[in-house]
Amino acid sequence: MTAKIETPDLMVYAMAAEIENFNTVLHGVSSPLPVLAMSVARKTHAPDMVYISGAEGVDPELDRIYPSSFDARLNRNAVAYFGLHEAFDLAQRGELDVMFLGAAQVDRRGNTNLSVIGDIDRPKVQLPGGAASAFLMPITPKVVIWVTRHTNRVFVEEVDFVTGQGYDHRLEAYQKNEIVIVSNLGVMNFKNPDRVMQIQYYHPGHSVDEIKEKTGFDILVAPDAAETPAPGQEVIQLINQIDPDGVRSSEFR
Amino acid sequence: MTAKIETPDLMVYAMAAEIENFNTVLHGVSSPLPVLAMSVARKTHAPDMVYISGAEGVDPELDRIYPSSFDARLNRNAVAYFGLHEAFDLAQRGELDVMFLGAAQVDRRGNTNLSVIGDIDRPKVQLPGGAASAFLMPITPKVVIWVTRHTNRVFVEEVDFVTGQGYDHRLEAYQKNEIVIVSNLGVMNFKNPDRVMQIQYYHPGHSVDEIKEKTGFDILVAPDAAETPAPGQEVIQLINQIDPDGVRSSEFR
Amino acid sequence: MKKVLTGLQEAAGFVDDGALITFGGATFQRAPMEFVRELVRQGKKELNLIDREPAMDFDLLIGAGCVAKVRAGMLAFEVFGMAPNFRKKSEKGEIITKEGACQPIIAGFRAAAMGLPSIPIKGMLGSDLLTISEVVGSQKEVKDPFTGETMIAVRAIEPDVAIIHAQKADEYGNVRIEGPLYEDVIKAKAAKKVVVTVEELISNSEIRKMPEATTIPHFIVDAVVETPKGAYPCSCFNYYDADYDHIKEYLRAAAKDQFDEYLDQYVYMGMGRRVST
Amino acid sequence: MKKVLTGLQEAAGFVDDGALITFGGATFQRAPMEFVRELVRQGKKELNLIDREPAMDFDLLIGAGCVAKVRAGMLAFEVFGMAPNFRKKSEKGEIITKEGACQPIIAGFRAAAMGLPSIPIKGMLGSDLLTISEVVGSQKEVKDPFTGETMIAVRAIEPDVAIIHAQKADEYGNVRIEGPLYEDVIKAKAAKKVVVTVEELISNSEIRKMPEATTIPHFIVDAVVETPKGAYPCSCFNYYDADYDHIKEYLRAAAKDQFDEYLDQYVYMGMGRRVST
Repeated sequence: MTAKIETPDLMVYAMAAEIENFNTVLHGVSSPLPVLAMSVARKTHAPDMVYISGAEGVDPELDRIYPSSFDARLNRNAVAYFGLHEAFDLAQRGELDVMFLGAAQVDRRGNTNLSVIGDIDRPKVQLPGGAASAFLMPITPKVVIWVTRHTNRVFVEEVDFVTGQGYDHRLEAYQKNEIVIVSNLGVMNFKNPDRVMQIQYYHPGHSVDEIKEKTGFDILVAPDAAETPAPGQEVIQLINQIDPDGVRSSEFR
Repeated sequence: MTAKIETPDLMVYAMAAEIENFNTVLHGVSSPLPVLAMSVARKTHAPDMVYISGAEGVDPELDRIYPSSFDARLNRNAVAYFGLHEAFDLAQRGELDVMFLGAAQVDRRGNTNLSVIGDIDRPKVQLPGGAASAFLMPITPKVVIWVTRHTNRVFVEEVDFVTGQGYDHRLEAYQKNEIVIVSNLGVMNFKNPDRVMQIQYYHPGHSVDEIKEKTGFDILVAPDAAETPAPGQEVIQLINQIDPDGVRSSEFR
Repeated sequence: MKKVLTGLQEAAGFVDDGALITFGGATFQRAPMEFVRELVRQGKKELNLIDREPAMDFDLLIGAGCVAKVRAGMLAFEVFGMAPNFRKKSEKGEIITKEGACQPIIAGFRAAAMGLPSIPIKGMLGSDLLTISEVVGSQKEVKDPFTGETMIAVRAIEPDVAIIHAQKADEYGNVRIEGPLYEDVIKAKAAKKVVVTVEELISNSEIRKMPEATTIPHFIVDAVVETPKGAYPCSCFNYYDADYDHIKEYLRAAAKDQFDEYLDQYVYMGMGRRVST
Repeated sequence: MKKVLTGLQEAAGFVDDGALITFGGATFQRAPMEFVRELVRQGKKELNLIDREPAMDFDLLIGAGCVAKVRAGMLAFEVFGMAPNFRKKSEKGEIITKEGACQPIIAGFRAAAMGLPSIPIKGMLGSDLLTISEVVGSQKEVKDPFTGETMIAVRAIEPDVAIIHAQKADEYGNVRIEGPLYEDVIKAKAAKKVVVTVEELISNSEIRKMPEATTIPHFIVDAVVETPKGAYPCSCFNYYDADYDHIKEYLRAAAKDQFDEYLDQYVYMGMGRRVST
């Protein structure tokens, strides 16, 4: 019997699993889950990953997180500073392996919307903006989208506005790039010939059926769909240690 | 009666006179005369000029020069470093006012050659290369070319190879930019409607006739041509102080 | 070198109504908040704001009615959520906010800093943001002249004024930014005028002891203003951390429709609201 | 982080015959001379050298018969005059040296560093150097897509290897260049492989005390070699000045047709000339 694992911790662990050792990984603004995922990956299976902070520190000895993902304290004992324009150059050179991005809407082809609900000329809801999405989604080998509210208003047939490009909005050259979606219910990807969204993992306590029900389109199920691997106690301890104030829960309120 | 003033000192003083106060000025490689001219200008009539060293120091407290114009000791007590690519950006923004450039050949329209004597595919004489000439000559408001050997093999009707662009090789937009030539015999410019070389000053001990004779084309004479103003003792002292080893004479040997 | 030390009121005079301006820092780090408050006090109008990832600096100006147009990659309050005034005024159609992606903004600054009318970038293809930018005229699909690759040309962004809060400067404008630089050096080079507010004035001889620490040289700086706590409630690395409690107070005030009270208390500071004429 | 500390011989193995390579520093400042000597000792052939303003580093390789092609803005020995081997071999047609202007080289490195196939620059129009470059395919006259302005597109320059001599690094490749940087950081980002020779190895904990002093981060560095006096007879700021007397000795040897003796004495150091097979 295991204790119930909190959703943010499950998501962090699932996001960390997307990082391979020696990967170069960047996080952006407003990104407590990505920061924790990068920290967990580095302390577990990816000790040699290159960690580029949105706060500009390279491989910092991060000891805790703050409400801002650009807080300069995140750079503690970094080996160097590396500006966002330099990280973007790296992406243009094809040397940024993984990026974490948010989304207010995602659709079945992996398009994301962070710009506006309704019409761009007369927004019903003004969203914060896509930050690096439009730039990085087509050119980064792996983009991990995290979504903390898996509902059929977020997972929609077609986004109101294409901020970040899914598979139907990409050049052929970038069709191979990988999009992975980590939500509060499971992990979705596009590893099928048609490049449409499929359920790869469902989090403990959730199910394929629940995800289907809370998705606003006909989502596929991967042949090898399974329960999301849960983090061990040492990982949960690590997360708690880095985020004693529970900043990671802020997106779930 | 005044003591004879050495040619390098006369040239330094004439070159310094081309700098106005508040000008932003850059020197390049192998440039003892420009370094001295910039130092003299700053200590005399242009105290607020922006001095950008080829060695990257901004407004250094230069105390002496060395055989290399990139010697890091030239940056003594600089207020900042400013790389050549940054200085080139400045030039592209139109904010670099004056640049000093060398030449192995100059022609009547102000074209310079630092690339090759003879044919580029089979050089009779391989020259060192034009450095920043081709880039800066058309876009810099004032380019000062210094030539230490005024002969009709250097001042030619037409250069063998256009490294730096004279008035006939420029866009109309850049016809207004100023080229000034300071040689060991005098100071030449192109301030006439046809933009061809004319004698503005002849150095003390030299004459319009001598310059004409040693120029390989029919050089004009400015209506107000006059003897080059000679530096006072304090300027000569300053030059000697900064260049005690006579590095400035090296190009005259 | 020319002395450029001046007062905050005078420095704010560099910003005309309708000006295109950008700020140093990012979200809650090293934003020039005291300068922003001075813009509000001076009742600036119709400002055109541009930045990669601003936060309270932009939202405060929007809330105070100083802004006509915003272009930002993302404008939000990090984990605290939406930028309240930005959201409200945008949804009411009181400000224009169509464009927004980080790289085209950064690249636009870089093009201006390099003295180029535009530079190419990758990415963007397929995003509706590109479509909008093509209509607006800030981005354009092009072919690389050598490889034929599809690239996005990004038009140079040359702000009328860039305002940067830094840790240190001398009275000539030799500036030391400590810690993360964001695009501040690029913005300073890109802008027509540069105002730098600093925690601390230091002497020119101090500057000369460590030229490698100078991040912006004097000749691209038009004004230096000694402004201790000038980024508050945002952070200033090596001086103070962000005051997240104050930021939450700002958000509470905006949520409760008490933003005017916030302005009175923290911007006008009891000096009475200036009536703009 | 991965340890990349290695020996000079192993690091020179990154350079294949025929490779396009560039060096850090400029003229007599911080050129990676010991690495250059190792290239000579290993009998490298047909190298393709590119740099803005090199000097003895290029000339030594040319004189030792390692070079097929040179592209440089200027290649000379400052006030000491021409680069003797460069001049001789170029006039004999033994090396190719047609192109050469600083800005297109710097901009080409910058384009590669930015991951772009090309970037535009100004200037160049009317120079015969542009004509040659258009034939060679490294530059091209273009119109800016927004303003219609005539610009010169410069093709990215991505060296196979950039070799930089720096003051300090740790064993992971976090590099500190002190004083003038030249285009070294840009070159490191532009190149496929980066070798850094250093005066002094320092610990990673030392690096972490001053992240702002790290000019090249570890993840773009492929090899670090501890090489005290590695720039000699060029200077290494904060460590030693250029030995101008030695440079004059080099020139005298070249002038007197005693360049082989110079190589024996200062490159092979009595170890006997390696017969390249």
